[in-house]
Amino acid sequence: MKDLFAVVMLSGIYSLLTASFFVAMDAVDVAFTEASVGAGIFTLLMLTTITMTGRYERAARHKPTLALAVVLATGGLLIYGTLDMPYFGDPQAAAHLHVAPRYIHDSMQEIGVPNIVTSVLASYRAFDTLGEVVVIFTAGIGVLALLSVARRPEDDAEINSVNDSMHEQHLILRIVTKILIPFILLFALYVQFHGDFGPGGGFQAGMIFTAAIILYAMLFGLSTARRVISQPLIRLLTAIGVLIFGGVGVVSLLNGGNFLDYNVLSDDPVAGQHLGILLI
Amino acid sequence: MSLSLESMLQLCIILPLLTTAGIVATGRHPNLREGVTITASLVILYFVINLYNGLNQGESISVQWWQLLPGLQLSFTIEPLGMIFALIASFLWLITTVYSIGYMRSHKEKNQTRFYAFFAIAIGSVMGIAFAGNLFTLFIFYEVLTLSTYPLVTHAGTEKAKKGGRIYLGILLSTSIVFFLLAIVSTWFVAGTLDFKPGGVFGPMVNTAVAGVILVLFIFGIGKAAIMPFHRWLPAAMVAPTPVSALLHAVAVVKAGVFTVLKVCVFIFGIDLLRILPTTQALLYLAGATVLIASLVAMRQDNLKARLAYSTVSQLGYVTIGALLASSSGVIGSSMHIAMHAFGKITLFFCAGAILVAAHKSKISEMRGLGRQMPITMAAFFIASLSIIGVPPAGGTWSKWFLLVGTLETQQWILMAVLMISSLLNIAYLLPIPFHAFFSGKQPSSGSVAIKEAPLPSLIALCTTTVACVFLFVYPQPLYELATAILEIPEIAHGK
Amino acid sequence: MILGLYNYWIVIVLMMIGFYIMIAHGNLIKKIIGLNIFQTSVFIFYITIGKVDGGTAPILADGITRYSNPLPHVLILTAIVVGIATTALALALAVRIKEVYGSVEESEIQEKDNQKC
Amino acid sequence: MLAHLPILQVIVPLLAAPFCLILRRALLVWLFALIVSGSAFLISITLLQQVLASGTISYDLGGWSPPWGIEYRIDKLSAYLLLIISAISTVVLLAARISIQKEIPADRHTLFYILYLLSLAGMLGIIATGDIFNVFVFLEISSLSAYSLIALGKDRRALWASYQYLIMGTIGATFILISIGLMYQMTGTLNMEDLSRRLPEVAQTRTLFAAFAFFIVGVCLKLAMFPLHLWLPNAYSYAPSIVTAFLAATATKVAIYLLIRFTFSVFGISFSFTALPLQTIFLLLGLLGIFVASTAAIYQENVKHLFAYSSIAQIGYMIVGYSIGTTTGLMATLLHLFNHALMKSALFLALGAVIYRIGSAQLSAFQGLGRQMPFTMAAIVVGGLSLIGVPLTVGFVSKWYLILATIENGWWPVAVLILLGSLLAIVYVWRIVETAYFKEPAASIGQVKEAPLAFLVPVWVLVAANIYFGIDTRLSIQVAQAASQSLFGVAP
Repeated sequence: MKDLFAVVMLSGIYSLLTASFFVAMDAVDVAFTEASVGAGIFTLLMLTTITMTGRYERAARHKPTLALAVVLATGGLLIYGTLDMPYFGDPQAAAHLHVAPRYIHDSMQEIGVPNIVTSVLASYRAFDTLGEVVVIFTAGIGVLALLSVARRPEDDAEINSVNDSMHEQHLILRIVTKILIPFILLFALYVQFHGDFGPGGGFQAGMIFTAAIILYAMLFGLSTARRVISQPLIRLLTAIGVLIFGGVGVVSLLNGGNFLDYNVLSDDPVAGQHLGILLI
Repeated sequence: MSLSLESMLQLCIILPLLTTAGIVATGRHPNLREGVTITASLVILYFVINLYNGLNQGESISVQWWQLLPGLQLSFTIEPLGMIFALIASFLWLITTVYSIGYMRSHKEKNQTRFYAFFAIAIGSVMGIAFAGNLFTLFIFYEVLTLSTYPLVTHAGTEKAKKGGRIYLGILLSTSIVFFLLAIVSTWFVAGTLDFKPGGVFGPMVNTAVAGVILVLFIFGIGKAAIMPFHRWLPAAMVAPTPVSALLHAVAVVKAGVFTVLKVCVFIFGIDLLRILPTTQALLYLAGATVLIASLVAMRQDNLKARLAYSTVSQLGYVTIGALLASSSGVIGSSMHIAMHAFGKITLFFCAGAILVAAHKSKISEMRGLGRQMPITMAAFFIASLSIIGVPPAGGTWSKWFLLVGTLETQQWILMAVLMISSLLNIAYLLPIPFHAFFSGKQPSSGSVAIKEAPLPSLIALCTTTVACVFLFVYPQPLYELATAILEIPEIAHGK
Repeated sequence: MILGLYNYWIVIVLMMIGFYIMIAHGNLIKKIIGLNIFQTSVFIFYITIGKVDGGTAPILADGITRYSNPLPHVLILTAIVVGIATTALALALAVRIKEVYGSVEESEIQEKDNQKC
Repeated sequence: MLAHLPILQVIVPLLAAPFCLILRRALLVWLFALIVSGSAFLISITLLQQVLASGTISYDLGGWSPPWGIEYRIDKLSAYLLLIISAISTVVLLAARISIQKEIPADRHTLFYILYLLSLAGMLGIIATGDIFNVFVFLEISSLSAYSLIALGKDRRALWASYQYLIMGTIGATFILISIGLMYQMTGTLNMEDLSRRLPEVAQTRTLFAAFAFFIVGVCLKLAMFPLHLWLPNAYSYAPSIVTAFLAATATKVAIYLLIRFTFSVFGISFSFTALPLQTIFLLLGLLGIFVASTAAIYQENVKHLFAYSSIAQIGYMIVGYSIGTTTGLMATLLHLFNHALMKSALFLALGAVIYRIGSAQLSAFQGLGRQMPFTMAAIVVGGLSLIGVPLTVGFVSKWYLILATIENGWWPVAVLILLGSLLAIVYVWRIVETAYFKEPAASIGQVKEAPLAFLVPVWVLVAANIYFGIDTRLSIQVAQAASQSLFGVAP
């Protein structure tokens, strides 16, 4: 397939399928995230990129034999590895017997949040989550470092013109989106505050929030988007987001506990903002 | 001065390094700079003589520095063999400095500060080698010596000098890193110590095959001893200015090589073990071959310095043979030959340099009749040649004599023949030079030739070493005592 | 036996498709898509590990005793985010490469570099 | 506060990074980053002392005891690496301000420091953590920041290099992720300590074998082990000098750490060295790496490229030491880890100084530099000698132990090959020396001044460390020995 646009769309659909698969596998939180990230943000990012880098792929002149061999070897090894795996869905598998039961049985008493995923995420393995936030932050800074200088005025104009031309073609889309965006934002807020009970939580909410912003940017041109959300503001928010999370840890540290030792759930409300930075 | 002998020992190694700093600091004022150099060399000589006296009075002098690696210490001990080497080196440093002042100035060489600075480092490391208390210390100074002499070899900075330097460094570093280091690590692993011990470190239970392999590694690894096929660096290094060739390649570097060989043979293996190792004989023949082949090659060289270089390769073979003979006379002969050859060869190099400076000639074929122009130089050349060949009245007689006795003792008839033939070859390639200089060549067309000798400092230097050659023939007693003392230690140790 | 493992095998096939795209394709954007597929299939693999027969989503509620394993879900939440971060960075790089090289084809980029050298 | 040092070690640079964004002024940020890195260094010293005095430190994050929560676990090995990395980072950072002035546009200086700190935090996190999934997360932090740092290079090829690195690095990380998943599936735990207890039960399964293989391949990609090294030369060459100095000294070290940590502490030696013919494979690849990369280094015209290839060769030495599989061998690897970090950071930093003055790292531009930048070039010479392994430099110490280890095992041919490999180092180092000292400067360059003091000081700090730890080896040897002994002793 040489048309990257189609490829991107297909991969978006693939992500959605994955998400529904996750639901089937009882992983509602993950499905939520995958849907918003994989199908939403990823696709949007890809589309933005394609508008800048060109839509069509040239014919590959590679000799794929070597790659094929590597892939086959890897796949073979993996299949070989599966032979001794516990069967799919087997409740007696080691993975379910060791650490997980404690989460399932005791998290209600220890954390007080019905969604086990949330409690594990935010408390038992909170440090991973902090790491994840920092990853996003890193990527954000990286993207900023890469793209901010590249944005010379003439580039801006060029990209905008590309965008603008695209926008005019999608007039209907624009109007629909305009109506949709407030709802998306509202939905994000809903997910955020109900994270404790239903699936979702701060991160997914942030994701949806960002998706909305990216959508906006896509359709109304980057410059417009930037006018709505000023760059320094987002920078500041990002920094503060990371700092709040870390700050919670530090506070508990000062209070005598171990790092990130908090008994009250304190999710990170601004984590999602980090993605916002990707826009800029 | 009320310095203890121990601190003198340490100063012998540290002072040259301080001198380097002094030389760099005074680099802008040539007179001051050379004053620093000469003062330092005088002081070092004074220290070494003091140490010598101390040794004669039976004091044991040793210094331990810190541990570089666990169990591997930097340590220094004075024993007779090292004393011989240190005496020669410190004395000849003084002489060479005097010589090089004349040479370098009249030759208007560039980068003289760099020259004297690295010269001082080199001497410091020679002292380190001479007094090293274990193989590890020796190895470290051995490498420092290689590196510090590299800028001296490439001093001219020309394409040819660079090429020579590349060969020099390439061979010396390669052999030392690949073979020498491997040999040292193996010794450390097999014997558990690297200290120089009378009678060797390997003990009686050692597997002779392993020890034999280690011996081969040592002999090849000590590339400075210029055993074929690793002798190429020596002729290549002759691109250096003459004082460098003189001191470093007639004395310091090559002698550091054979000194190390001798030291390893006597104090790591011990001559008793050496005698029964399976590889000793093969190495002896290799050394013999080196002696002969190098002599033959020397005959074909027209460049005076190249001829002297190959002559050195051949003479180094003598010392190695003496060490490997594993007999007392052999060891005595070798250690004396280190000294005798040093004086003889440095004189020859001084002469070569003097000829280059005064007459601008480096080819032997151009030197006919030069004796009339430079009579003193040529006379010195003649006497030094006698010393190399081993005929009275020059010091070389004694060392060659002991080497021959050594071959007799161990009944190495082939090697004995090698030594004899080689001496004849020495005559063939050395004596014609002064002979032609005095007695042949076309008569000067216009009256008498003005006598035009080298600059005075150079002349003084080469006269001194010539006198020393003769002196060592007349009065070899101290040297002989030192040389016999080397072997007395192992005998005492065995008695215990 | 085969039935018990089929899920894994499908995942592996997906994984290898992504992996193949990553190493065999010359277009930078395609590579990134491949990367994404590769990573997503790994996520599926994790989630598969976490599934327990008869379990429900790990949200505590009365009357349910068997839940799927929540830990892989948590890990994958993190991993997804990490993945998207990587993708974003890769895309940003691709954009920059397009700007300075004028192409996102591996072969063309290498050609241009070679000319310059 | 002392009890919290393990987490502070990581969290201080981690949180300092976003804080930089608030400071904004580049000078302030630099000072701040310097202080942060310096305090990380102090913390690591204290930690090392604690570990040496009282054994392994375990720290439960969030107050949840492992294996439920994430554990930070500092043993001798990790304390040793923490020290190396934070020390190098601090010294390199000293020179950063002046170096990036010419190599990175001014508006990105703040971002540069943030990424630098993040990268530092990521590496420290990998080393300190005792949880395998946490390793993955921090691996990504350090990698992502490394990709961005490399992409900041002036040359446009930096972007391409960074992209390649990103693809390779992500494949490596995903492989590791697969491996983690497989391990979790078989044991149900993510904690290293816990894993090492539970893995032997399933040691005979093919799944674990696959997990092991994936981990090794993944980590070798990160490690740039021959033949998976293709991303490294370009990435090092086109990155800003500071980044090169920092990454060359630390990034691959962290990967080696992971290799050692997983094979020794997680899988256990008996499994690691029997499941695959690992020793043979690593030995062969290590030796091949030494020779191929050293030979490649000889033919490079760009000095940065040259040293990058030399890095690959040096990794080969570490791999060989590792593959010997004895205490001495591992000790040699650990020593070389430390020593190589010192050498390469000194060399690349000195190169940075050269680039600062003459704007190029081509070998031809080095002509006559020996006279024009005497101190910088002297630093390069000392670093080069250390690479060769000349006595009185650190390079000698590690080479000594490597050879000793091979001979202990009776691997004579390997010992000879290792030594022959270092001869190649002589050749490539000497190419630089000859050009710098024995060629007249090219007329086009004109007068070049010695590098500014801001460069010389850190460069010479590192060079002095090269010599100091070559002479006084007590610290490095003691720690390396203790670490390798405990690894062999603790593992079943």
